[in-house]
Amino acid sequence: MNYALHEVLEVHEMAAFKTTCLTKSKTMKALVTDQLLKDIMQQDIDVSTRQLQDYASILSNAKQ
Amino acid sequence: MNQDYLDPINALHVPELADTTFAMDLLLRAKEGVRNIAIALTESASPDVRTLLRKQLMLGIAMHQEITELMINKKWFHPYELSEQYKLDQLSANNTLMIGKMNLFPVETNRKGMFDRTPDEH
Amino acid sequence: MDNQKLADHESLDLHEVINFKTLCLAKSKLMQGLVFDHDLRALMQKDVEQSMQALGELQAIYQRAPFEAPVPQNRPTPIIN
Amino acid sequence: MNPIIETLTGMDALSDQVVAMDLLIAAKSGVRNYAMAVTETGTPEIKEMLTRHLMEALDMHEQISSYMAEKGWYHAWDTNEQINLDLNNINTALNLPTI
Repeated sequence: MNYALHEVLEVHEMAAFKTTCLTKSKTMKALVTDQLLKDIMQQDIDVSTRQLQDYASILSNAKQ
Repeated sequence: MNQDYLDPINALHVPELADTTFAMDLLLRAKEGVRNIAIALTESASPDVRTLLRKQLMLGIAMHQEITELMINKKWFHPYELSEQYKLDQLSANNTLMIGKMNLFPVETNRKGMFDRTPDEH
Repeated sequence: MDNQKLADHESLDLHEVINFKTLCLAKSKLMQGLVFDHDLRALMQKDVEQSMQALGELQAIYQRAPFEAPVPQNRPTPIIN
Repeated sequence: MNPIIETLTGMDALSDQVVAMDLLIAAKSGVRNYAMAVTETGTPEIKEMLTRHLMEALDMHEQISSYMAEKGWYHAWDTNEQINLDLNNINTALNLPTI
């Protein structure tokens, strides 16, 4: 599969952003006491993990 | 540059030039629209505002996709062949610069007299 | 909830979106007279219809902005003098 | 927030609020980033993925903002109240000891 260059760059950009988000959510979750907030953060972690897997597959497709 | 704007040679390639420009304008507007609505969504708290904006966001993304595909099909837009795109970019920039240098409206454009006040105001 | 006033910040963003949509509608409508390609013209017409629908819905919600006011018939200051 | 770290850093007054706010800001920039990315792509596969992610980011933003509103950390309808809260938070942040 061949993607346009700007698309790959855009995905790269999102992957970098999401990587920091996921790292932050994972570490910050340990600091939180409120259960509801903990749940939301866990959900964020799950969603971000799935999204990052999507990016990884696109990016490895883009690599020639 | 040919200063005679009525010279028929100038009519060559005008449809392509016009349509690529308008299509590009439509594409940029669609893009800008999606971004505007996304930003508005991150600022809205009322549930019905959010529902409406979300619907329009999806429509905007679909419209953007349609314009992109149309432009690719018509060969007005080459996201996958960057040097093709480069040629188009330079061409339309040059053509538009040429138009920019034209003295298109040599006579007075103030048409206020045509929209004058109602008769009984005199 | 549905008839509640909007918050300040969301009203301001609605203002942005409405003005943008208005300009888009005007452009797509007027440019249809200038294009040559039929497909492009059809797409512009679709954009006009969608924009009219969208603008109407946005206007309806915009009426709940905290700074809403009665709308006059004409623009306040005429440029013709 | 964890009481030990709280007392350690003097952040007891801010607690979970900072984390929630950080999450809100991340969700907000996420939505904006996605809107940018989605309008830069033409390949249907990538576009669909990014649109789906945009919707998920919107859900997250909605969830975290309503959570914060419930907690009284976010006053969408009362600008004055929000300003008071902001000023309070600014002071707490300014008075944090630098370790």
